[in-house]
Amino acid sequence: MLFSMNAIVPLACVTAAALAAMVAEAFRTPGERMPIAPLGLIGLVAAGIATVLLWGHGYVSFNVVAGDDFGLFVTGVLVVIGLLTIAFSPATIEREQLPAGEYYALTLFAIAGMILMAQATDLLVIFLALEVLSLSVYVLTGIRRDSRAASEASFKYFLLGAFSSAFFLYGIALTYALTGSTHLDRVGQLIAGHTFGSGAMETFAVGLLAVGFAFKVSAVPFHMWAPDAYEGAPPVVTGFMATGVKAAAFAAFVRVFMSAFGPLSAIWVPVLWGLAVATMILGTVVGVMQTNVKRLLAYSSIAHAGYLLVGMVSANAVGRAAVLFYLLAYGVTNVGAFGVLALLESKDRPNDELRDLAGLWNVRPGLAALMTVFLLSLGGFPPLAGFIGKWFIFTAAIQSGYYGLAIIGVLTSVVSVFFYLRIVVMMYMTEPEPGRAPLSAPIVPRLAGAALGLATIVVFYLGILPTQLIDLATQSVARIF
Amino acid sequence: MVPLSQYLILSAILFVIGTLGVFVRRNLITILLSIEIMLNAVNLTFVAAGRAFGAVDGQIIVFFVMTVAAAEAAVGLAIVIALFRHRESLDPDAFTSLKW
Amino acid sequence: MQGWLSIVLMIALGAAFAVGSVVLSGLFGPRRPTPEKEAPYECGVPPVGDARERMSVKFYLVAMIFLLFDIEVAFLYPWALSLRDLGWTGFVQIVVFMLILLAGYAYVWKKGALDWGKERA
Amino acid sequence: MPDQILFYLLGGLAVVASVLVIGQRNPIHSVLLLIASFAGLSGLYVLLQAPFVAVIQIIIYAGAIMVLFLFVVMLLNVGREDTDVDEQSPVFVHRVSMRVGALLAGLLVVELVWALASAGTLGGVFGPMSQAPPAVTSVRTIGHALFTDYAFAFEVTSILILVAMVGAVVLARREAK
Amino acid sequence: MSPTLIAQIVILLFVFFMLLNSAAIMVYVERKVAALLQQRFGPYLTGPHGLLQPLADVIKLMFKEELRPKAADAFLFTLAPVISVTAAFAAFAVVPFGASTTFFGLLDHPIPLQVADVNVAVLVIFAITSMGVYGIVLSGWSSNSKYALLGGLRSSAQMISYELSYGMALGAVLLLGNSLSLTELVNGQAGYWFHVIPRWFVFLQPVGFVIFMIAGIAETNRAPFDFPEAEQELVAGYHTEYSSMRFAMFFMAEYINMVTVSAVATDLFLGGWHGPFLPASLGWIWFLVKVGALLFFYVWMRWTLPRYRYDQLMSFGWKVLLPIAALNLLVTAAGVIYFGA
Repeated sequence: MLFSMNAIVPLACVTAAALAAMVAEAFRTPGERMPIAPLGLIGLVAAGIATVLLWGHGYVSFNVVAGDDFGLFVTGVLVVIGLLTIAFSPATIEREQLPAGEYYALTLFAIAGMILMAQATDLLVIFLALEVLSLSVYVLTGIRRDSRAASEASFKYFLLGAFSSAFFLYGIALTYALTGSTHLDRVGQLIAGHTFGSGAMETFAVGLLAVGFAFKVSAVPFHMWAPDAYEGAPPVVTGFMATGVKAAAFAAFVRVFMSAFGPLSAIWVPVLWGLAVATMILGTVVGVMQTNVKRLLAYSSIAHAGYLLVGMVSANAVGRAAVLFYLLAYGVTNVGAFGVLALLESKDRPNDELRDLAGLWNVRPGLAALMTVFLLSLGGFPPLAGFIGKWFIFTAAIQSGYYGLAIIGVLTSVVSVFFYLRIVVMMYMTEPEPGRAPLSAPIVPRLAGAALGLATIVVFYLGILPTQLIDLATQSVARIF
Repeated sequence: MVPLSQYLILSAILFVIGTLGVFVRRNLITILLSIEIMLNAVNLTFVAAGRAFGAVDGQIIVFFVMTVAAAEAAVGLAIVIALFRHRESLDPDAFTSLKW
Repeated sequence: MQGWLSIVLMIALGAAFAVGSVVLSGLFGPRRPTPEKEAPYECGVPPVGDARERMSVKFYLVAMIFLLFDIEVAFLYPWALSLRDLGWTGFVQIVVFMLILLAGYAYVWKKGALDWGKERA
Repeated sequence: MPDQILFYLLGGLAVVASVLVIGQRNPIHSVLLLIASFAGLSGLYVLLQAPFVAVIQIIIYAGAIMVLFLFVVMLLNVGREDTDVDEQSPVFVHRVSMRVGALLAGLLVVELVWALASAGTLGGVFGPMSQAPPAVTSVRTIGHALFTDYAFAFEVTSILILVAMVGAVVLARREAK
Repeated sequence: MSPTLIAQIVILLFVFFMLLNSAAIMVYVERKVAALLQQRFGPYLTGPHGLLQPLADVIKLMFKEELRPKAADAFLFTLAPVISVTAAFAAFAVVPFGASTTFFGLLDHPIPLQVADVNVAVLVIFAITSMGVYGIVLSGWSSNSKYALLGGLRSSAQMISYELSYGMALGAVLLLGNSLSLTELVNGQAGYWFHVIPRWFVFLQPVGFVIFMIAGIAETNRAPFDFPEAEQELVAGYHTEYSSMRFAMFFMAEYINMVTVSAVATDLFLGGWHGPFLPASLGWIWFLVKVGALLFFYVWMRWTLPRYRYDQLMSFGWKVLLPIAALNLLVTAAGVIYFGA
């Protein structure tokens, strides 16, 4: 146990960038333009470098922030998601006249909260990190103040988020009442040693924490907020919250349940099993019926939460590594997909209905091709990232003997291919409806283009040469659990 | 001395009252107040448990929970104000442009 | 414990006194309402509309900023009492805390949330 | 024994006030009732020998958070906001989904009480408080722990406050023309 | 009934009635001082030198008709003044006004001269002060009158704006005195530096004292921060619609709050009951003298300074007083650590 500040360096970099963005915005004279986005990129890159440097050292700071490889892997994923998000943002900010300084500050604060959530080893700190990221994301959801849908989405998200936070907190309180500590190691020791009594209390503590996490990762039946929030928010923000929030929440989910509540897996595995099945099925089935691309991707992201839960239920080394790998694959792919949607938005209409995409191939072949790659990866086609992720997850399930889960997973994946292909078909083979103005051809800013390119490369890289990252993921879980 | 379990039961009852409020009320302000009730119920658990352990942690955690409650209230009410610019009602069912 | 009961007693006495005098004056005083007496005072002009119109959002902003800084002040008390044990470490902690909040203070100041003269916020 | 009586009085105050909070039609009355509920909780904290938390509860919750609520209620003038549907039906039974919610909540309370009551028969922490170790009442001890064990969490709260500040200003500020 | 318990009940009732009287006395003093400053006589018809004037006022108010706007919220309209008065009384409960005493040997153990001895007294004062805002907000809202509503909102916004500086000034004293108990804080101010200068915190904390007094004046809504009475803009602010005893309650709360702020300032900064010449058992005389001086200062301010404009008031509180208070706190903290106090 080395007391040092090292483990919080990535966090500090992002926070510093966020503070700088805020101060810059405060001292900006009205109308002045400031390079706030590059500021954020610098902070994130610094955080990324710090992450790489910290890899393998296992520093612990303040006794509550762990720079272990598990946390750092997720930090890395979050940094990538953050970089892509910020790269896609300027176009949206410009078009929607969003308050730029606040937008970047909140995004960076949210990333800081996510990183902290992935690294924290104390339930209280996890809770605080969760709140930092949630509050930022609630505001980002409603940041288009002139849009009624955005305000409503923001409120619904806030309401259910705050509600679930209360459940989560109550879970922490019961854990504290049982063990006298909120520190995961200590809780884990005490639970393993069974130095206290009531089984019912344990069940409640675990159950309430699970509900709290399930809300954040949008697992069925706690998913109600997701489609609305995703639809109401600007697409960039949607991509950010569909991936970043999920990655952070899953990281904490895995850490809490595997380390502290590992000995109680008899209680939570069946619950998560049920959640996983419901989430995969509902996400897929309802997704098929959507006509709005953002809602469709929302349900797709719900279904993906189901696959991630499968990895958790497997509760073996492969499963945990699979969750990490999947978070990366899914994160990059989904941010890319929403990035394309963000670039397609135009001032007068959101272009997020399925039929809006008709004939995209003719207008912007590049964007259409990239979108196809992302969608196919989400659907789990080889040789793309999503395929490896799913394969990895289902392997874990089979290894642990959860054949049912694996079968349901494969089946829902097959069904989900249908709705991803529907978009692809729309883009390539359908003519725009007569009487509807054709899709305008937005200019792709250089930064966003680079980000899209990067995302595509990562998607292919993970799909074709996954071994390196699989090794990293396996390594990082091996050391702590 | 009152045993811990009674405090825990009391806080459970309060928590459920808060939960109930979120479900049955339609006035946005009252829903937010219900969430405050829930957080307060949790605080009681922390303080009571901390007392039972003779530890200081319970009281400190309550401090943090209050901070969170304050931050949530500030943002939540700001969202209500933003929402109110678009709608004149505070009834969440009146917001129909997004489906549940 | 006893101290707290005394505070409660004092509160009870104060409240009883206040309620008592209001009730007494209600008993002693005449009660001859006229529509004019029941109208809100608007400098002799007949009242227009309902008073409970929506007020400036500034009041929200100021209460919000107060709330958030009030928490900072609340954190200061335990800090003030343990500072002698904590020494410079404790000092640095609070300085970092305040510096971070200073960013927020600068932000709300520059955004005009603290200005009441011109309609800016 | 006087402790037990005080516990019932204060706990009763908290519960009754909270029930009334969600049963009220007028948000201002709800806010005031919630303050009463906080006062009850505050008394319970005194009973639990946590006077510092009791006072902070009043300062932050009653003195600041509720003021904010009150201001917003006045700001939006939502004196009597509920719709006609509400006016006719009793507050607690609206529609199917809400009945389900209420049912679930009821179930939750039964189970929780059962779980916690069974905890009461156990020894250890759940035994009578008279066996509990002495309480920590000194604010100095609280401060010391807060700035050593919880030092990091404390700094995180400053970020949380900042996020809330920026978020609230962004959302509530009038559109900059 | 143990003698200690009886003694405590006696103290409680004594403080209660003294506070009642203090409001009456303050009304008289205020009018006399105002007259003095304006070269008039002030009240002189009722009783010798007009001494019975406050009593006459009370009797008059008691028999006045209660007016209430028709659309007002009846319950809250009555609740608001009750809250104001109750908060005013409660705040004094934790203020000690003399050294511990055995009442001429009647008791076995000396008890402190205060209503309630709690170990977080300073915070209790802060908490109760922060509750006072409800009386104002609710009176403004329940009256259903535009002047009252705007006045109530303004006054309450003013109160919360100055509360932060008030709290920080308290924090600086806590740093010096290293205690949350007012009795201990006062006892920390006993003795002299170089045999001449009393060890009052005001000499270590001049800035803190000034901040505390300014914030205290603003908290009690007194001139030059007396928005409720900005008659040019708001008629009578939040209590525009109040009459008879309900009005008297607000009036009374204002004066009791003045007394409380002065008493707290005396305990925190002016050494409480410590002073030369008098034995410790008569320390309460020093306490009364100091509180009286501060109250005179209060009244003097009102009749000397013009009223601030609202935007000036708010920006003074937020942009000047708050940063100074924060800085003062940090400097004090550094000093405390550096000198080991």
